[in-house]
Amino acid sequence: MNAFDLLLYLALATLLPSLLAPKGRSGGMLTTLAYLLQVWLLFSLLPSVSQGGSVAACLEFAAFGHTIGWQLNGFGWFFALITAVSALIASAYATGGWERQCDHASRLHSLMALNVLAMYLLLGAADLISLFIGWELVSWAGFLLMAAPGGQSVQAALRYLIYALAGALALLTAIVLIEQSSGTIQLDALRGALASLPDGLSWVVLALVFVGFGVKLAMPPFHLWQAPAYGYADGPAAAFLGAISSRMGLFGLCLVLVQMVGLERLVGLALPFSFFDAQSLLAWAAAITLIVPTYIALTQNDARLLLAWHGIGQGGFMLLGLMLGNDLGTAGGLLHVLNHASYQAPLFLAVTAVVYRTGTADLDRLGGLIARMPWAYVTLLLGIIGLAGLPPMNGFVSKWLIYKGLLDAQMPLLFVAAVIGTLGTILSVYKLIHNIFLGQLRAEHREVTDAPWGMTGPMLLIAGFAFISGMLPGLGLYLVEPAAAALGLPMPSFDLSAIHAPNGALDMLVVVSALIGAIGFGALLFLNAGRSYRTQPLDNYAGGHFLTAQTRYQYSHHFYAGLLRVIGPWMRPWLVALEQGSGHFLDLASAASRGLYYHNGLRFLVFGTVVGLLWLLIVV
Amino acid sequence: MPDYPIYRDPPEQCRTPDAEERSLWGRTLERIADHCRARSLFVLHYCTGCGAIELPPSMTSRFDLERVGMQPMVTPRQADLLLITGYLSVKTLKRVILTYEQMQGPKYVMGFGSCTINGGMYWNSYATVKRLDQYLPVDMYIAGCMPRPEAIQQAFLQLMEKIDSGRAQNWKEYYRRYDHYLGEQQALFGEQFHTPTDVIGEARHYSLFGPETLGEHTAKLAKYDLYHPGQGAVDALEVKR
Amino acid sequence: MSKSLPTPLEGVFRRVPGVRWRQQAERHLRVELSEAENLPALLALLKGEAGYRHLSAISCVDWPDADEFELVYHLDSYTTQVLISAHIRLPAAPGRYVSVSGLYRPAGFFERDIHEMFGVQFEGALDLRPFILTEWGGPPPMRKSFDTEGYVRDHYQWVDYGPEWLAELEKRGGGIVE
Amino acid sequence: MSIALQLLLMPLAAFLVGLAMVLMMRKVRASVERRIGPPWYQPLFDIYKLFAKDTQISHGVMHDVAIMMVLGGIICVVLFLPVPGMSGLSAKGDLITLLYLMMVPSLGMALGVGQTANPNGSIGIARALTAMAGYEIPFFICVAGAALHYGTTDLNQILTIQQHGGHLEHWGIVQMPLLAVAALFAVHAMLGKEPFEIYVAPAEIATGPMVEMSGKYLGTLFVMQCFQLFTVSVLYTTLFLGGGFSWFTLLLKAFAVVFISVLVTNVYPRYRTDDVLRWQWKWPTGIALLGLGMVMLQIGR
Repeated sequence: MNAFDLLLYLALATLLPSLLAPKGRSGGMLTTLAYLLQVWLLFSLLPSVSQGGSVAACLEFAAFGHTIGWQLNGFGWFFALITAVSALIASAYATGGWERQCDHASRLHSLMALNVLAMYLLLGAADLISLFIGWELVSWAGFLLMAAPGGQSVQAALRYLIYALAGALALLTAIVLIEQSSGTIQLDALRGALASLPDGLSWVVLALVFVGFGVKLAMPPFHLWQAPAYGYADGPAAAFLGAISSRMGLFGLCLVLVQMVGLERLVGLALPFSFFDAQSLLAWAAAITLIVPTYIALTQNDARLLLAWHGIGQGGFMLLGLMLGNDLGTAGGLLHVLNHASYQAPLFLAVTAVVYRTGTADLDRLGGLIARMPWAYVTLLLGIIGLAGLPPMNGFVSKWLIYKGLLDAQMPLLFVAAVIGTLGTILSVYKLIHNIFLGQLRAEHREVTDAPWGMTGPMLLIAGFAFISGMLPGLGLYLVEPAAAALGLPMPSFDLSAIHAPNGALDMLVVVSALIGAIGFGALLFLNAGRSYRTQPLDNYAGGHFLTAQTRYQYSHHFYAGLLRVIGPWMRPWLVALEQGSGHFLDLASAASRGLYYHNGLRFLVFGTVVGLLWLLIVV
Repeated sequence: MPDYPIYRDPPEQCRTPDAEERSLWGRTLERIADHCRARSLFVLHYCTGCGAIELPPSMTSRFDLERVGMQPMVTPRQADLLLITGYLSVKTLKRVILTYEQMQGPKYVMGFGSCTINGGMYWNSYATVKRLDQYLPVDMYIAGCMPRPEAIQQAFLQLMEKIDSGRAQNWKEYYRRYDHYLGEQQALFGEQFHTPTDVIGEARHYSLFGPETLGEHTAKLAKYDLYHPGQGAVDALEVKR
Repeated sequence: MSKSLPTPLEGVFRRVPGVRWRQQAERHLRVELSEAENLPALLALLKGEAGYRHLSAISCVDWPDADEFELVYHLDSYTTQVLISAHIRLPAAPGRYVSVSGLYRPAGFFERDIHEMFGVQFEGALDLRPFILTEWGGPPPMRKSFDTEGYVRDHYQWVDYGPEWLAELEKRGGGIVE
Repeated sequence: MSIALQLLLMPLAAFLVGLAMVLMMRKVRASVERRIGPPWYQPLFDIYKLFAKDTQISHGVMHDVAIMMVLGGIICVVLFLPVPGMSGLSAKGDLITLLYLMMVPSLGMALGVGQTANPNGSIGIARALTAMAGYEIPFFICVAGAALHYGTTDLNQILTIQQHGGHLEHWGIVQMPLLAVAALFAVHAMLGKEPFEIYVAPAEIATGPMVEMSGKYLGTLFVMQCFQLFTVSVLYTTLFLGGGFSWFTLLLKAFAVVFISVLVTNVYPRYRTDDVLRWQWKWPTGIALLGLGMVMLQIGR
């Protein structure tokens, strides 16, 4: 009855409060406390999982001659911790006042608890079958959570389900192939076992695993479902999903690619007559995941969709880091998982606070809210600085690690691809904060106030953590260390505030304190250079025109007109057309095949016998 | 004696110097500031009348006003010097007043030609304004219809000398006698005339209140309840003709 | 009547009653209509048959003694290339006339200008809000009955520039300021 | 020299050199237009007058905080840029950190301009970020190539590699000519000079971001221009022209870089926003990719 068992039972128990007490905030409160307990339990597991150790759960059973059990190693522990913290923040936010505007708040709590339980089962898998069980549970629970608000979110969730089923089938075939070729399904035994596979088989396994896990990580061409699915979910649910849910795909992908197949084998696995090998192919897939969704996000007019598209883009960054294999790349990739969760959650929560007060997330119908919702502005500001990866925030640390890793691994073109992705992020995050908080305040938003403290508190808390872990990157790297050890990947030498590398170190404490000191000096200069008079937004230069509250004096629609004139034609939705095309093709095929046996018993008999004969021929 | 008032130079009222002026440190700072203000005048690029055509030659290679530090600036916020280059129709005056109020700090107005003094060639037109200094405190006039670049340059040098010696404090009159100016403006544009700029708030903020800042004309503004800095747009601001 | 008319104009003038035309210049015809009501018909015919698609201006003349307004429609055609100015007379009292903006869209602006400057009311005009004199509260200023100098004397204040040095100069009977 | 003294002297030196560069820019523009141009003290007087304005308009807390962020950001960037005799904090943050720190003041200005609630400002910022997306790609290709060629991203190590033995052939421009040329185009756009100066277009969007800046706010943006000229030119010198053995050589090279772009700017009209992008993504990016290919061959990848 060790801590991991306790964790699983507690996760099961957190389902109960919101089911038993649907009305009122008590259910939500209890769930939040339960998550807090889970986080404390996970931290108590830290000593036993670091340095590659693992904790086996007593939940175990035998089937078809294999034992199927669960054990939590450092890599699973790292993701489990982020899951628990994201769930804690989301449920604290949901009980803090958000439930007044949502009729299905208690259902949200129970679904989120279900998701967390499913994720623990996935992260703690000891063998391939338990991995698959956990994977299916995560997909199913994710579908329920996405479909909770009803309406367009059900459509988006159903679309996700189709992708998830396709992914699950591919994953199942991959597991069967691995089991046939290596004889065992225990993850520890499979460590490095797939390196000796013949080329053809390993390419098939790689492709199947890429499809299986890539769906959840929304790698293009499977990225179409995630933005509407996460965007249209409930506010706190979107924050939870955006922060951690799609990283389960990364967990699975790394488990197979790094632990089982190993990066050396990936480099060795060369495509005939082309200088592409498996590793650079995967790295370029990650680079495309980094660029394409970011520039799609640039054109979005709904704040939640814009953030969801960015979630996909940042996933590419993580995979890119992990595919490098050198110490900086690993640390960068894994730290980016933590950093992304720490600024994606407050971004979604800040946008939900705006929706909670103004009722809309449409960037063309907002503006000037900084005067009315300052705390939501501060949270969004910290979040976008993190998302864009600019110095004071932790997003910069993991991006710096990945950039250095790319340069040390001598991959300049991937470095440039990462930079193109970052530039797209910077452009679209400014559009986000400008259209919501800056510019002229609309007449109907004049009485809007900040969200209640129950909601603003948690999002400020996690945004503050993002700032602190930017100032002291050691905090994040201490959590990343067990994960890298479990995967068997090297880690750079670091201490609480700096990362040491022979050819260019980074001491974030010095950088951030220099920045804050310089801003203090700037403030000194600025404040005693004469007093300024605060005026109202209509006292503005309009070429001699008298501004009144009726004139709509705001530039927010079609924000980057110049840029879109150049890249607009490149972004025609041909992939969406492909998806719809395949959908129609399936409808036709199913209608045709139904014609075979529907209404007509005789034709069905003939069809049945023919298939039976064919089967006999093959089997005999 | 004619019934209309004869123009006399305003008597040099001895203004009560405020605290920091007396202190040596404040005086030297103000002296340096006046020196820099004189040598870096930003002219507002806003051509109100027929004299505007004289400005490009005074800025470009032959007369080159950048030698004395003058640069054309596009928005009133960045400008110090507003040039009224010729006659002012009533419509243009409304925009000139808004532009003047959007200009900041030590700001100066210079009228070109006789149209700004007493209506000039358009003395009998129903559509033009006759005396500019009824509506704005004017620092300097240039004679000539229209003054050539040499005259403009000489006027700028005189203005710089006036600023350098600290005598160009006429812009504070707009705050100290705002009620008088607002009364004239409302007589011309109608009782509901007001601009989005909060002149009374600025006067209070920078302690530029004079005896005539508030009066019966500014009382008319009260019902608009306009100015909540940082509060966002106020719909009472509809300007009725 | 000097030279003969170009053929399309011949047909038009015959069919519109009360039309008197005179050759004003080499390519300029002056057309007067006795009744103001058939002007739209004339314009429609000119536009349809003689290719008069271009209405360059509508000007208004105030005859105070006859207490009438005279509206002049200046038309031009790229095919017949003869400028026509059609003149009609309106009584000043009601000062009402029908708008031709249906035939010629630019007429909307000309009528708006005449309405502002002379006070002529055009039914069916596109838009008769103040156009240039947005700050104007007085009577239509272009009417001859409007006393400009009187208006200026009541609404604006004069200033007579009389500094000391000018006064001394006048005492000395002129000369150059040292 | 003690670190505290360096932290004071480096911004001061940057400001003075920046003022000289602004003066040089205005003098060259005057002589191109056959004018005399401003006296030597003009940039300093402009900034002092703006800071000494009696009344100033602020549009909100973020407008003030953003201007402090701009002032702080530009000072902080200079602390990480090694100059002869003073290496400041450059051991603690490398080339990538410096490039990202350079984005902090422009983000601060963008937020402040957004708060002034003027569409001219918002369009100006949208254009500035679009232009940044244009010139940052070739610039980062050159940075990647340089980092690969030197094998390090620590600016001090880059300087020592180039100044090794004191003669010319270790300079970046000699080893990587194509990258240096492409970087020069990108630097020209980074300084916001004429063909690519689409965000302060006085004729179109009333000086874009500076439309609602009065008094000390505008003064701060003038100071930012000085610091930006210094930072960009010294960074280019550090990467490709072997940095400065002494202050004189550093200033000579930095002024040369700014002089080239100033000459070009005075004879060019302004491109449209999308033409800036198309141009930057075609010529400098192409040259930079060629240069990168040469660097990759050199290090035998």
